[in-house]
Amino acid sequence: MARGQSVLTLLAASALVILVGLPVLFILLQAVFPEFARGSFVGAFSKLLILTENDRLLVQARNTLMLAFSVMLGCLILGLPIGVLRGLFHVPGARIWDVVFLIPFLIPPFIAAIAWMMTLQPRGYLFQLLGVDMGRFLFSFAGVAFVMTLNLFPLVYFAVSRALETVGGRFASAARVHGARPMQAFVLITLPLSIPAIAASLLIVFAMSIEEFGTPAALAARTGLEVLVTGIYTRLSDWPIDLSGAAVGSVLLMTMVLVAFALQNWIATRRSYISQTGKPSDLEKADLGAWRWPVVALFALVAAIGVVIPLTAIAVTSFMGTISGGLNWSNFDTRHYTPIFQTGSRAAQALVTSGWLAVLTAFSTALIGGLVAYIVVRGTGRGRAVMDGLSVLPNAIPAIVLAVGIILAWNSPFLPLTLYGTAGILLIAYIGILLPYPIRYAVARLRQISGSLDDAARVAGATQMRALRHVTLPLMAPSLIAAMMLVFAIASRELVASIMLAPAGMRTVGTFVFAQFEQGSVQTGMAMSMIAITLTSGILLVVNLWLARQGTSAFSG
Amino acid sequence: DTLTFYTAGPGDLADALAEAFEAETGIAVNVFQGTTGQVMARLEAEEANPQADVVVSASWGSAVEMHERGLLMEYLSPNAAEVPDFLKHSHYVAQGVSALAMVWNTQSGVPRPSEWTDLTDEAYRDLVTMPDPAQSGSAFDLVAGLEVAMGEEVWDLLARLSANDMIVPGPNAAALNPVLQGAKAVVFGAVDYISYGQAASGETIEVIVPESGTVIAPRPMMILQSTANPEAAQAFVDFVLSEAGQELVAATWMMPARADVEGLRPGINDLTVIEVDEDAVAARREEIIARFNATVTNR
Amino acid sequence: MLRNISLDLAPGEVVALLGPSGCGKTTLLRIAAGLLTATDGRMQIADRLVVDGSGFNATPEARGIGMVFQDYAIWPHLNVLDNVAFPLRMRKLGRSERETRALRALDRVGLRHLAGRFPGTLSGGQQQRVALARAIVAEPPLVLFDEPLSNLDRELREGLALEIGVLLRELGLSAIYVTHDQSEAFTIADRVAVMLGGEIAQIDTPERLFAAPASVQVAQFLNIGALLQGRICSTGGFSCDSGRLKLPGLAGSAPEGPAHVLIPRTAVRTAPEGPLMARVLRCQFQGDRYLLHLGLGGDSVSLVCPADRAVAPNSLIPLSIEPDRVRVFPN
Amino acid sequence: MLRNISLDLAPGEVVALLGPSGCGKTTLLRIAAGLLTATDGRMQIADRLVVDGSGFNATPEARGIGMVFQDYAIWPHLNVLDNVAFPLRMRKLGRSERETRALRALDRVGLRHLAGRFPGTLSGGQQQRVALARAIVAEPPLVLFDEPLSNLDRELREGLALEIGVLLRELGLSAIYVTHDQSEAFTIADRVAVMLGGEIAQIDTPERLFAAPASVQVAQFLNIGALLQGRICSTGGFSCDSGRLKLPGLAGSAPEGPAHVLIPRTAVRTAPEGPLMARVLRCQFQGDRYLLHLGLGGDSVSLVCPADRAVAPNSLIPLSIEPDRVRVFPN
Ligand SMILES: Nc1ncnc2c1ncn2[C@@H]1O[C@H](COP(=O)(O)OP(=O)(O)OP(=O)(O)O)[C@@H](O)[C@H]1O
Ligand SMILES: Nc1ncnc2c1ncn2[C@@H]1O[C@H](COP(=O)(O)OP(=O)(O)OP(=O)(O)O)[C@@H](O)[C@H]1O
Ligand SMILES: [Mg+2]
Ligand SMILES: [Mg+2]
Repeated sequence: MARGQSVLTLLAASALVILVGLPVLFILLQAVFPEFARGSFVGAFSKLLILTENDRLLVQARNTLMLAFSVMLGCLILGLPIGVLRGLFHVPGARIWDVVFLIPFLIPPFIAAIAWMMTLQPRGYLFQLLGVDMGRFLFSFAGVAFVMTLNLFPLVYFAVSRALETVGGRFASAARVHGARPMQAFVLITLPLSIPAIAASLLIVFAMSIEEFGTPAALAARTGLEVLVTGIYTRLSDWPIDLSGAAVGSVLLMTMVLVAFALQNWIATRRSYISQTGKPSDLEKADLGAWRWPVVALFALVAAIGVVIPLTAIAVTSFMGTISGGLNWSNFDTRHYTPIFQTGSRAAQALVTSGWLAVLTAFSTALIGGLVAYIVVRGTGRGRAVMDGLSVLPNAIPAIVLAVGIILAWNSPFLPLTLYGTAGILLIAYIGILLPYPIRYAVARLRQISGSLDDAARVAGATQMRALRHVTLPLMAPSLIAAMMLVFAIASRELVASIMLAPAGMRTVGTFVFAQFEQGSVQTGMAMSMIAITLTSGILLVVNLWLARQGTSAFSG
Repeated sequence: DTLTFYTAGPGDLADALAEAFEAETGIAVNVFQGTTGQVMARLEAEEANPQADVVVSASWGSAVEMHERGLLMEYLSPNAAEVPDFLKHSHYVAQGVSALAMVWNTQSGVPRPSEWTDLTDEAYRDLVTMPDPAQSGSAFDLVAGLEVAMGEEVWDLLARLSANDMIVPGPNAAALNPVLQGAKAVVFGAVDYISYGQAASGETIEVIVPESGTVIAPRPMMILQSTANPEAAQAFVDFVLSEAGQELVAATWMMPARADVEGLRPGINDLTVIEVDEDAVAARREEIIARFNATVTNR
Repeated sequence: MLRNISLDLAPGEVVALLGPSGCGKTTLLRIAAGLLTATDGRMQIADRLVVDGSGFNATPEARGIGMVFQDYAIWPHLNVLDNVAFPLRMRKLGRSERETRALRALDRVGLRHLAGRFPGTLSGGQQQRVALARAIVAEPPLVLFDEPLSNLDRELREGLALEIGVLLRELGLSAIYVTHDQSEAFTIADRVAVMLGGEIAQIDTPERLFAAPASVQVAQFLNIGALLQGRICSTGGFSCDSGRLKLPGLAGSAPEGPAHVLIPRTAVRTAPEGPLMARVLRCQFQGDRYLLHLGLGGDSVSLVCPADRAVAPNSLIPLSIEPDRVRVFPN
Repeated sequence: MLRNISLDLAPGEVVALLGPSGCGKTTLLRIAAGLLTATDGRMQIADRLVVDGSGFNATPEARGIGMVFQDYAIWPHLNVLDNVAFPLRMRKLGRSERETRALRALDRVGLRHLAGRFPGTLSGGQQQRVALARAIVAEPPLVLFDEPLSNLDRELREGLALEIGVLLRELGLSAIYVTHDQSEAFTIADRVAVMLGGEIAQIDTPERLFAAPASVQVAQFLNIGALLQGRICSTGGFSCDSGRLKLPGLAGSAPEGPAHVLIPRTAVRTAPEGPLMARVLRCQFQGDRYLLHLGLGGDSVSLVCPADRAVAPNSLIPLSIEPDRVRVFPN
């Protein structure tokens, strides 16, 4: 066992170190040595003082945590019910709902925030249509939490639905027979059995909401709601740049996430949640019966709030001749699409670049994530918890800081050869940033699967690698595929790392859209977003339906 | 042979310059375009192993400091002869110039303002936005410049604007967007060229430069000392400062750096420009931002 | 899938359900538990209708049952005590009473010392006993056992089978008890139902089942003895198709024609003066006796009979067959 | 947890492992399979050292074994055929050969018709047979069976036990076979190991195990007969602590002092002229015979003996005990 194990552990560990550990290390170095980027180690620890100097730090930390907890709560409220229904019942159009709930990830957060602003602010679309002005709500703590929740709740939806597919009805049946009402069986048995998945998804939500900048920046600035990440971005937003200060702030965020991770890890490993045993049970989902349409209505409601409204706002904006013209038929115009098709080559280049980057990222993260998860859950070494913890950090570090870390690491003059300056660095950055999704999802999934299934493969003559490939990976597949789709969606529009790392001359969808915004062409930006969203969700839909066709077995994701 | 060009500001301009330059010289230009912050963060992170040849920033101060740190190559393009003296230096030169202005939504139902101080009027209560000096170099320059022109009064002005419920939602685009849709009516201190462009494309906004004076934001163009390809870099700077290059700059509604090239909008000579001593202001940056925060954003 | 199932349990009665692998025993229990819906039929537990033919179907929790699941279905996230106490918790008992009763149930299955363990750390048989304790802890009027002792050693199994039987009878609980172990079924059950291919083929007391199996299939499944195919003829009695065995005593026992004949093990004796000579094909040690597999008529007929001592394979032994124990099944 | 385990399997030999629930049988198999690491000890499979004492530990896949897991460990994402064919696939056999051999293995366990099904839709016994087919399909030199037939009906179990025995012997495969069914163990195994509390208490042929159990615990576990506690005295023979049973014939069979005496079932006969009178406590039907639980000396001594017909409880019957079959264990 030892050899195969150590080869795989080595693979997983080196992947993590290269993709995550290296940038994190350089960020730490930058935090400690303010002149590090210039190759100098003078003034060690001097920047750490900003932590003590900043009297608003406590307020910011409190706001950050309050926001994160509100968003976690919101994600549970929105994502849990539909996730449970999707996992346990035949929901009409399940595969289509999956794609619908991926759409929030296809919309860059800063665009979503603008879309909400244009819908709800005074004289926004809602006002123009119905005379309702919800600006007061939107530009408040609640509004920020609301919009961030809508960006993130699908994480819970996917994690919970995939976990419950494995738990199935078997354990709940046993509870029912022993006197539990359906709701009791759910609360006492089914739900606790999906705790690893819920905790994992909430950990990502936590990390994302303390790291997310676009939404608080767009909505919260005017209410004076400061979060930690605001400070980090301010340090990097204009001349003079303060890399070191930003790094120090990021260290603070990383610490928070590590604490959250430790808590999550404690919850998920304190007990056993193995629901996939060596005696397979029929995982056929239950029929909803008369509840069919009310459930569809619930899905539709969640989709309407979380997807349809922002998407419509984006679409409407992209078709508006002028924004000041408002919602008038005479103001509707396709002219903002023409520059996209005119500059054809550039927009197309951006779409193609983002497309292949997203595909490669999805597959690489799934592969590496699956491997890391496997080592973390099934391995024996001491370093497993370290690997696990390391793997959540990218989510906690503001993307721009992570990008700086990647530059510091990969642009070092001492490297004999480097990917920096090629498209490869973008791939590395994307994988590093998005690795937490498959790892969290797969770790949660593996905690549900009995180890004897792996053992049986080994005994049957499979090397650890082949057991992984033929047994463990396929068993993880439903969760890994869900994570891959998330990764694909996010990678297809990633912005910040792309701006910072793309070799000069290369464009992605995110940078293209951002550039349009920058020069005041809001509508063209929205138009490009619409095109990208349509294309990507189309691809996701086709893939999803194809997977459904493949999943003819009783065991499908 | 290729050239790497990092630039803040309009991507279209960068692409147009790159294409035209390549057409003329056969040297391909790889463009990296972002916000000033992104360009500078990238330059800084790459400092151990610089990648860029030519850089354009939206903040004159950044050029001043990079020169002090010895990062810039000395080069004064022959084409810079027509560039006014205060827009050039031995190591950097303006690519184009923008000014800070008020942007007014003509459909907003509030009277057209003509002076900065007009916006303290009750009519503009809760209808004014301003870019955040902490996040936008030009907004910072405006505050600093008005302080030069008005002295302590600027703080009184800002306090009254704040009392009039002016909001400071973030960088330039964030301040402009609510005005376009009509949620707000006027931007205090917008970068002008973007709004000129939007007005030209039919948005019902007007760019108003107060008679009393405003600040201009020249965009320094510089060649990095570390460039591996100084000839190409110099050729590129020459090209940007050529008439053809400056026409491209003008097409973005900026003021060309060269006095002899017409802009599409009022030029430097039509404005009352407040002179700002960049070095002195840069030294007081923290202080000014802290005071701004205390006065306006209550942070 | 299941057809013609009719089971009446008197209060306090235990019916064992025997049947080959895959015949539908678990399915039947799941229907009884309300986990599957029968398309048709009625069902009553403790005088309360739980399924009427017209679509009403009481929920599982309303039926007041206990169940040992064939795959245990013990909850991995609860420790042994909490698993066992769960049915009590659902019946809203106080914490201390729950604990006392759960510990008592654990005592019965010999697992009190593991009360604080999580199920993942138990051996297979220990897990099965947790499932057993959970099913009986609340003493529900109907308990469904799906092979509850299959993974326990013989001693424990016999002890627990007796214990369960006593418990059920003392408390007057009814039970359906699926097992593959006949002696377990006979220990615990008043009546035994034999299920074959989705139907209940016979339901009777153990003795009657062995004495008068309802069909060739039942006899075969219960492994009562040798089954021979042949013909009954009114004069010559039974003659076996595959060999030279003739049983003249069976003349007139059935209408003339092809028939099966069952020769139970108990009908075959090794007797020095026996009229038949059989060859020993295999001699199987069974702990306290041997089972002889015998060939008659050039080995074309095979019989089984118990013996007290080992007999060398291939030796010839004299046999007698008690004709009154032989049963005829006309085809 | 396990101590003093020493098992030598000759090629082609089958050792059955019997032991009470939780005694460590599964653990032992997992160590043999390489799924757990023994802290100490050596192990050799088919002449190849797989564990030396010094830390070398061959991986499970390098050991060339087959295993039926107690919890089956069937892969839910593969259909029955693919589950069974998996070991062949790992041995890099071509598709068509894999299929042929997997179908042959499925045939052996009677599941060929379910080859295309997914395991989630199988009954418990069918799943168990899939696990069995998978363990033997590649005919590995050592097969580890962990209660492979526990959820199968008696007929199938006997058939499969025979079949497995034949297969193992034909191919010269060695096997360790954990079971709780003694007759299964005796059918299949050359030798039987009795494991008690993490140690192997005795390893012997089935007959010798019954004739000469190594300890009171072994005799008790195997349920060979009644175990009585008493004293041996050089003159009076054995006298039982709890009652008036005396066995004078045992004088001198052991040093004087307290001792246990084992009276196997086979030593107890109902004999009209028997010297002892016993009361029938319980009469247990066993299919082809009855087991009488008897009380001697005011019921203070209990014995078991088989009988051909039912005897009414509480009736008195005469008994004789064959003294040469009685065994004495001095304390
Ligand atoms: N992970 C574990 N942690 C602690 N104790 C364990 C663990 N796994 C097994 N045990 C204990 O080790 C003992 C031996 O377990 P094992 O599974 O080997 O028993 P077994 O002989 O196979 O029993 P059975 O016949 O019930 O399957 C049991 O008492 C069990 O409770
Ligand atoms: N979900 C399903 N889809 C199709 N067939 C099924 C499904 N579940 C069970 N079956 C089939 O129904 C039959 C009866 O299954 P059941 O589990 O009731 O058998 P059983 O009598 O309990 O057998 P065992 O003794 O092996 O547990 C089996 O042949 C099984 O293959
Ligand atoms: Mg069953
Ligand atoms: Mg075991």
